[in-house]
Amino acid sequence: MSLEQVTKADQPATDDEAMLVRVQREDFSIDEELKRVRRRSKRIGGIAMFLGTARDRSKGKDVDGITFEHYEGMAQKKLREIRERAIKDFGVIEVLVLHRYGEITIGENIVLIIAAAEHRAEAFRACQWAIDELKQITPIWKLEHTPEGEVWVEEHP
Amino acid sequence: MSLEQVTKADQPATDDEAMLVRVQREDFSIDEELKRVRRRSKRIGGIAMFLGTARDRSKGKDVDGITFEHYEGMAQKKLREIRERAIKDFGVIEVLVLHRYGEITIGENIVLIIAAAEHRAEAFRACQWAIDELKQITPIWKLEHTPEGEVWVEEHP
Amino acid sequence: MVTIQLFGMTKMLAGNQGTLSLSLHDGKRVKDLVSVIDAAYPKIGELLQKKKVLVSVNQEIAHEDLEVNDGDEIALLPPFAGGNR
Amino acid sequence: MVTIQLFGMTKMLAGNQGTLSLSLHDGKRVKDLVSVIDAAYPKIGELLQKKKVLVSVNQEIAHEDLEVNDGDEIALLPPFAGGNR
Repeated sequence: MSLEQVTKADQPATDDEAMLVRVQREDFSIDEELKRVRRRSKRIGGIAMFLGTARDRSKGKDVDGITFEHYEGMAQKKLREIRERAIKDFGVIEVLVLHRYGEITIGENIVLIIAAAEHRAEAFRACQWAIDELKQITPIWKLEHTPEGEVWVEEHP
Repeated sequence: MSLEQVTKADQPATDDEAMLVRVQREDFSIDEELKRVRRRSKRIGGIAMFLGTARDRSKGKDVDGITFEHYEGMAQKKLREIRERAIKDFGVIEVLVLHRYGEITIGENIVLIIAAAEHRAEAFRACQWAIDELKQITPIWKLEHTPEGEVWVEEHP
Repeated sequence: MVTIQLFGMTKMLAGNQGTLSLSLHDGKRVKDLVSVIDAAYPKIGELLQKKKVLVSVNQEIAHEDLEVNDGDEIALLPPFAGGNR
Repeated sequence: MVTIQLFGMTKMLAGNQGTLSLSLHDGKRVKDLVSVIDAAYPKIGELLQKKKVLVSVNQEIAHEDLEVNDGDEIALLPPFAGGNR
């Protein structure tokens, strides 16, 4: 653990910022995550969100469940980079990036992006960029459980 | 009230569909609205959402609060049209459109669009189209309360 | 006699009345309605001429040549402003 | 001696080991590491040659010419699959 992280953990004032990028096993509430984002500014007028959920089919096959594995440390680092670049490059006020790991039941939440801006156009652009980028650069892997067995999914062959 | 509406109110099975398009005074929970959408299909994998909230500034002026007025009947009709066209034209699984009326405090929710699809690209397209279209065709008016007085806002001069 | 629902700034321009009741003598089209409103409320009339305020008949935006019938639901619609941009 | 973290299909291909411990004798670059892995686990080696599996050093994707030092955090990264499309 770096000195920066120790300092952050000791300062409740910056707790909110650390909570805006997370990789966690537990499910999350969109209302609770929205609260974290919204209390950062009263200037927010447009919030675009993406929620990825576990579908019961993938490329024509039935799927019974999914297990996500992540590279602890690097995954968080990449998600922090995505949040910072989205804020800087798209002129939005705040961005939250949250991904679950472990076993996910069909229908459950997997990933959440919240991009909050003054106006909706930049919120949508930042949100869409963030989820596209997340899928490109974040070391998270997906094992699909199907009636024929388990398959590590290659979304980017 | 048309026969169709009477029939719908008498059939709890279709209650969910009626709840997917609403104009209401009360605030709403995004988690609760997501539940309504998600229980419509297990094939949902990507959900794009737009939440419009009351900003404390508009075109350089301070805003203390907003009052929304709507044309009861026509507003709901236009929102139903938006939901149906979004589903038909963008190939998404389900769409929810919800708008508040009455007095809105700064920071509060105003409008929510949820577009749920198998994949995220069509969810984003449907969501963005729906909020753009809502602003074009829905008879809802906004009175901004500013330190200098109240102003009916013309977003589309 | 037709009843016209007012909203937003048109309600304000009509002295905060929620509805207008008007008699149509010289024609039954939307444009005739606009003439009658223009005579009684010239500020609303000006917005109607400029198409900043639109007329709806039975919850659809109406062309100026549309005929208005008894029992039609008529409203004046100022520029919409749903949610925030 | 370097320790390499494995994930997803590379862990599976190494017999479900979470880490590999390897000695680097003939050079200290990423490409030398890849050669040693290729000798021990040819299926992983093939994916590394095809760039389907990437090497990260200190949590960044590493070029094959990068030098590996004691204490570096090394991992093999199969194709990512975050969330659903």
